Amino acid sequence: MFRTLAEVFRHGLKNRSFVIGGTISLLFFLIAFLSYFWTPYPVEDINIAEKLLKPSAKYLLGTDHFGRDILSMLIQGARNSVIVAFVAIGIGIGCGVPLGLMAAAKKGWLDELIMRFNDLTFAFPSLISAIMITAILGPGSVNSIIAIGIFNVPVFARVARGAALSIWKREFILAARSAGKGLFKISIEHILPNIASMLIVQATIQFALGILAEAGLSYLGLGTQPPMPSWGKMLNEAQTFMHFAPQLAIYPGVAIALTVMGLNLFGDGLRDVLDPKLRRRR
Amino acid sequence: MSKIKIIVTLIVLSLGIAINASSVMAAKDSLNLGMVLEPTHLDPTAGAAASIDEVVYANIFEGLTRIDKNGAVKPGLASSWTVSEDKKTYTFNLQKGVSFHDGASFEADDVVFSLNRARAEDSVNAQKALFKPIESVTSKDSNTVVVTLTQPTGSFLFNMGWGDAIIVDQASADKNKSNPIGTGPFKFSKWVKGDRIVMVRNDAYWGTPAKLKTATIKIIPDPAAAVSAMMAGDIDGFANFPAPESLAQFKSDPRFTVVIGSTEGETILSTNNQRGPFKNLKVRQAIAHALDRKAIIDGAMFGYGTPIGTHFAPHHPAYVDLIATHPYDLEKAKQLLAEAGYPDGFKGVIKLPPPSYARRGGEIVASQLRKIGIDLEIIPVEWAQWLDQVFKKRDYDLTIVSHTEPMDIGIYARKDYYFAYDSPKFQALMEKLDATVETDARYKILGDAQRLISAECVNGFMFQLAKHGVWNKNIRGLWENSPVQANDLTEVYWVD
Amino acid sequence: MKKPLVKIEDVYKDYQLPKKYLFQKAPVFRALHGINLELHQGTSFGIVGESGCGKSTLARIVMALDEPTSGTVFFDGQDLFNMPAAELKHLRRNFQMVFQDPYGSLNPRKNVMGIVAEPLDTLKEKLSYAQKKEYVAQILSEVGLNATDTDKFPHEFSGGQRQRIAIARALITRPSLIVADESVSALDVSVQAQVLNLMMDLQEKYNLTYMFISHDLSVVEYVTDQVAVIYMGQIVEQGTTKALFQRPLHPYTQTLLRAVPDVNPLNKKLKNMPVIPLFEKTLESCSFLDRCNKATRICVNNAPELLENEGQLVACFNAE
Amino acid sequence: MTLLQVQDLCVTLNTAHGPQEVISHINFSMDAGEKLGSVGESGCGKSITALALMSLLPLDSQTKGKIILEGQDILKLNSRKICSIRGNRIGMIFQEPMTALNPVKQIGAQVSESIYLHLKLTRKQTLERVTELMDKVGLPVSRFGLNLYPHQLSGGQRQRVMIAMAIACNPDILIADEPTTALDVTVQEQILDLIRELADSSGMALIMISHDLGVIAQTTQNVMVMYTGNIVEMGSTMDVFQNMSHPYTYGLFSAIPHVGSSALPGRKRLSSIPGQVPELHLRPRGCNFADRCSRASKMCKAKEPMATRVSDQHQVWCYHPLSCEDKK
Amino acid sequence: MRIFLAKRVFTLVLTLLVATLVVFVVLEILPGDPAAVMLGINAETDTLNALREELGLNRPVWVRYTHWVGDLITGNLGISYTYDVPVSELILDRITVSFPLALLAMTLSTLIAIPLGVMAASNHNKPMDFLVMSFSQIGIAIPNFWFAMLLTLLFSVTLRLLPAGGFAGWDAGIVPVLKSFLLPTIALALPQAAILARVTRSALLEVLQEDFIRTARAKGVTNQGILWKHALRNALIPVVTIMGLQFSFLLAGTIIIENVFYLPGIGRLIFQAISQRDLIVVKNLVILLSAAVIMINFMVDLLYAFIDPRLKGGGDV
Repeated sequence: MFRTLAEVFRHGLKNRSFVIGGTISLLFFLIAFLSYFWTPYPVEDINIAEKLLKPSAKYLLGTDHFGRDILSMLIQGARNSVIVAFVAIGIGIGCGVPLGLMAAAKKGWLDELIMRFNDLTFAFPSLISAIMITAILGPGSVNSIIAIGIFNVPVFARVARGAALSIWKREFILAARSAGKGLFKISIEHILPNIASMLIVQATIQFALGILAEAGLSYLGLGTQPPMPSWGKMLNEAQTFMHFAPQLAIYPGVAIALTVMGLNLFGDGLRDVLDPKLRRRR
Repeated sequence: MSKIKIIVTLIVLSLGIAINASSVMAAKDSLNLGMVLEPTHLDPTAGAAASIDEVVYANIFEGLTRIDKNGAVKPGLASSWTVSEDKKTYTFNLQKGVSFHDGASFEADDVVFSLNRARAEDSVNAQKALFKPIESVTSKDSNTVVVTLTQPTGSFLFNMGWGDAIIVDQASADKNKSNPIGTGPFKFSKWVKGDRIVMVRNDAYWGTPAKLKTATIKIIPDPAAAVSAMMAGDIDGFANFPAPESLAQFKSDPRFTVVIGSTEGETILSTNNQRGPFKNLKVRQAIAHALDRKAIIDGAMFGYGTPIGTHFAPHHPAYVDLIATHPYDLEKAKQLLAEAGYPDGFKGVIKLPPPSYARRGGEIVASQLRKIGIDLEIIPVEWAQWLDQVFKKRDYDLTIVSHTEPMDIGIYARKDYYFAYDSPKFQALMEKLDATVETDARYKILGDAQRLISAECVNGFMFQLAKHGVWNKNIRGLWENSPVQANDLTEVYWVD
Repeated sequence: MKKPLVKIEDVYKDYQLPKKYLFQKAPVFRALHGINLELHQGTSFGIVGESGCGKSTLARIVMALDEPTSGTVFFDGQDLFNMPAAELKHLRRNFQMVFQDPYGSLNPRKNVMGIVAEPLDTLKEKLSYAQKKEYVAQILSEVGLNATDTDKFPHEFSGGQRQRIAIARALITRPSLIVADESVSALDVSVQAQVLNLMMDLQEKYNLTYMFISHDLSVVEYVTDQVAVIYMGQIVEQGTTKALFQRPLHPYTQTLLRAVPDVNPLNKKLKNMPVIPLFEKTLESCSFLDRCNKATRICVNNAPELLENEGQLVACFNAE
Repeated sequence: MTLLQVQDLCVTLNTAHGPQEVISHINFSMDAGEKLGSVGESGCGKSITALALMSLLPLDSQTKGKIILEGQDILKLNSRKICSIRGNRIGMIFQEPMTALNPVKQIGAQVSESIYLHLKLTRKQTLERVTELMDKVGLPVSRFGLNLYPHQLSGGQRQRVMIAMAIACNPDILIADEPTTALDVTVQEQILDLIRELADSSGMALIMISHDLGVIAQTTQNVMVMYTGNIVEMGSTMDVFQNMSHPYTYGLFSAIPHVGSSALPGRKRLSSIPGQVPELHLRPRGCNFADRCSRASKMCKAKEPMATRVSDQHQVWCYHPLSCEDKK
Repeated sequence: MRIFLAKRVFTLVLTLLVATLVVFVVLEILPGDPAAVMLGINAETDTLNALREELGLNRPVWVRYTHWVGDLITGNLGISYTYDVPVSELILDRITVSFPLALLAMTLSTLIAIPLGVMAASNHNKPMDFLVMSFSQIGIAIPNFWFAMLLTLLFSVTLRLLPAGGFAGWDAGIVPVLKSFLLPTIALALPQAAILARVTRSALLEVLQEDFIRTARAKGVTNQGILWKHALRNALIPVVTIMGLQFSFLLAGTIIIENVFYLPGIGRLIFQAISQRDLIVVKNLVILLSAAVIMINFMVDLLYAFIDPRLKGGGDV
């Protein structure tokens, strides 16, 4: 239990997962941020004459079938992943946590209703539903954000509810009630701070899953649309070139795997640091 | 721990089995042909999809005439025919001793039934227009059919060679969608939905029997999977390979023959002529000048494709080369845009259907038009959405599509067509064409029509889709070009 | 007789149990069965019983944290379960609770200031932060903690200190009633003594009323003036602590007292003999029937009422 | 005859503050059939001692010294040999009957497991033995079937199952670690009686661990009082409880309210021990109790006290043991 | 137990019903006119109308819904717009590919994951643990479609050991079938196994902290005995939960994987059907898939009761 970020950080430095994962994640965010100011080449520019070049001093990672610089596309793709995953998590937390808190606080039929709704959302295989959503609304990053975001809602609702329920059983909640506090105030003042670290950890995991989901949707052509590059789309495009330009399929895949791994490691580390009693459940 | 060992052993074992099994070579009288789109059903008289014809036409079903690999009209189920003086009455003499795959014999009544069914009021034939000129169909005797036209129609014999004009048996006609019964050299065997369609040789065929014993059409919608399947030898060939980017690799691989042929597919940047800035001829001209056809062909088709300047197949004798009318000239394009009142360009949308020529071409076109200030939002759509939004509701600015029907310049005369091109001048030309039988005169009219749509920049004319045939070097007899939508397997055979 | 501070009037509390069959009426667990009690200002009232007997339920009802199924509780003459929520909230300043678990009863994410100041919200007037801080500092020093510890968090304190924080929280609104539910049972013996001493000092100082709930008979005997023994949701015996411990009348009380192991190895007391139930228990029986070695036929079909017996109240037909 | 001899036992555990010695230099021995008690507040090391006897300490802990069971040093045995001692030669009962039983196994299977492991009986013999055991602990099979799951039993019944498991192989030593702390006082009485009876009837030695002085007083012959990992006073229960010499033992006794206190005139303050048990990493040098002790001298804070003999069977580790007058 | 079952069945039915409603509402607002898809570019309006009438697309929405649910119950799933065969036939055809694939993948991932998880837990904080956890981290991070691409590249294109895709058909015999399933199974199973191994490990580690494990050790049970006889069954509860959840991930995974390996399974059918606006097929497939997931969750719940007797109910003695 730590009060300040500095304290978390100091303890984190002793944790291998935290350090490695944190470094990778930080790098990933920095790269995504960088794309707003600078990429080696503009990614919208198609230069057919220089297509499918091998890595060279000019193009550090070579070019794709349109003659675009792979490195620039990877950098832009990082930004795209961040935005999609971030907003999707925002949707998940924004809707899921209040629902979960409400379910835990009110119990009874409301709890039952919320949880059944949750089960239902879980019951639709998420990718199928995402495909359905993008098929209805049309492909595009906004719609893939919605699709991924919707499936974060039950996750956060479930985590929030489960954690909140266990907090509700604690005696300090009784103390708060004898101080005349209502369900809403208790949820905000007592429950939320106690489940925050759990939610943060879950958020990093969902972040990683969001990146994977975005890659999957873009791979199927339902996510990010051209000319905005995305890692999943790059993999899709690379697939037909795989036999003679395998590097095109390697870079984005490695980027996805590395980022997701970094975030997962960071999440694990954070969990250990924030609450050593919570063993790794995943 | 020991369990891990067991698993590893199992994997190794199964790999071993796999190796042994794959060493058994395929028999040389069967063919696995790859196809991108799965037909929705197998009745060419009830659907427009080219994929239906590509499977069954000339293999299972036959028409009165047939189109050979060069696009010439040859006798089919009609062994010969005579045309009356006024060019309005055709008398077909039918082949004798022909029977359908289910044993029913082929007679003149079947022809009468088939043609009347196709032109009937409630017909679901997708190419009803082909049968419009027909006034009546009668059987003179069991081997002779007389077709009377309302007006002379120059392309009638060619039209009778389309897949939509095949002859079916009344008894089995309704079941052809799932169990096609025709007269062709191959019989339908089975269809594993989503995977393959199997045909076997019709040993009772009336003509020269097919050389292959079985022909399997494998459905592989994904270009990448197609490459893998070819490389792995799962597929013997693709009449039309979906991934032009990998052709270079197949060319350099001694196992394969790569044949670049021509198709009837004019790939165009279809333009909504009634919408926003695109109403303005100058804007359309500016677009025409901004299109770098070479870059598009290189980028989207990896160099395979013939630039076109109008909506007409370059290999057709009536083709007029109009590429020079609107050369690639960014300055000119910008100037035209400025003249049209858009010095800073404007925003628009381009809706792209799934094929790679459209998706990739669209990205390149968008990037090219961005250079003159036209900022296009790329919206990829599925075919169904394309049909609904673009084709039916005309809710689009620009789109890219390949018009694969042969000789389809007539669509520019349909003012409710999705181009929204309403030109009385062009419509008059087409009426004149319909009334003309004389080849030279027809070609002249066709030339005028080509020049007209080129000058008016109705659409951005980009390139003629090439046919990228890739097949095992030991296969002979596959078509190099696609004068009609077909994969005629009649003469396909293996050599050692 | 003085007006009681707390009057518990015929309180029943039922909990619904999960059904065993689909169309069954949900079975009911009767946690409290007609409890009547009066607590007087400045005294300590002990509630004794084994786990699950309903003593914690009673505490929650007195604290208005749970509503009784029937019956009610009057605090200072006001019906707790029949008043507007806002009023109840303000009334809460007068009764506070000290819990059992010194670890679970303090929010680990709040500092001492946040924890101790929380009940101040029940006051009618709004206090500024500075005022609150002053209150907190004062009460902290009263319970023997450092007044400057307001920024520390619970995990920085030992168990005994935490319980002092909990007492500080309960006392900050200057309530007249403190419900102490097993407040010292989780503490080590030496610390338990410190906390008990503190509680008794505070009682003297502020004329507090304690409702002291515990399973530990010796602690209850030590702390309280009056005591009630609860068995299966019912009071089976009630009286002054001295009388009850000196001369328990109900067989259950006797069993309880005999069961406490004596610290003197020489004191080999009378042991409880294993009870072989003589009668089959029915719905009408005395609830203690199956554990009673004095049961007679009357106990089988009648539940005894709590009646006065030599100055004590006892619910037994065969009370000595 | 000496059954068990513990010499210089030290245990170091890994804690949040690094490795810490939680018990240091424990020495005691017990004879067959002896009932030994271990009493002290939480964190004094009484449970750790018991776990050390069973070699059940966490893997990252270090144990030094000797634990000699009938001439064999348990600490030197390999894990397979230790397994053959656990449950066989030494049985153990734990505090929480709720969590100490496997929730997904039937009680019959849990009781028969150690019989199956150590006695190698046939199926039928095992069943007989289990039936006999269940009878002994008061859960006759006729009423309580062997196929019940722990959650279907009450706390006292679960503790009986635990006892049946612990004595299944007729161990030489039965360790009971706070066996009744989670139970109600009436149930506690029954369980203590049961343990006592079983020990008496089978000649098992008993190590009774409890924080409750009453429990120890009523069940043991000898006792050791522990404080912060050390034995501070040891001897026959009678001697130690009647004639306590260590200020800590005395403090403990004075701090608890006794039943019958209401009979005494007036209300007395409990005499509490000032301060609190120091945390592991904050233990002082010298006598650990010195900081809380009113009798402490300079010497106490400098050097750990050695054992002082109070009587034949009574030792105390204190420089300033209490005399009779001090207690008045 | 009976009440537990009844309650679960009730929620099961309710969930299924709501699922049909959601699917119907969502899919009825899908753009795209199936009639236009069937007839293609040059079709004329009167033909389109004729077909629309035939397909019943002109009836009011609620009539279509009730008819559909009724049809679902009777098992009459209608005729596919695009394939023109009964949907049930189409689905049955595809299930023979997808179901064995999912089953194989599930089995393989379980066979890999549980021993790995146990191994890691029993060697906690040792190199073996680190190794397994590293494998698991990588497995979780790699998108399965990329993994599938790499597998194809290695085994089909470079080594030419296995087919790059396609399904030989059950009549081709078991060996070709297994051959065509091998790579997809691995591509599906390994990432799942990575997650499952992790769950198994942490669940075991958690159970190993429990008091009853100490009790078992006190009985003299050996470490191996503790692990397999006492800990594993208790640890199975979270493991089974995750396996239940994984089933729905697996279904999602098959959509991509079947597309990568062009297997004619449910996944590809649904992807095709969505792009072709074959509403009937989409509707029924989505319901089928969600029903499968709901059923699996139901079974997981029952399995809990089997693993954990506490859930079966039954009071004190």
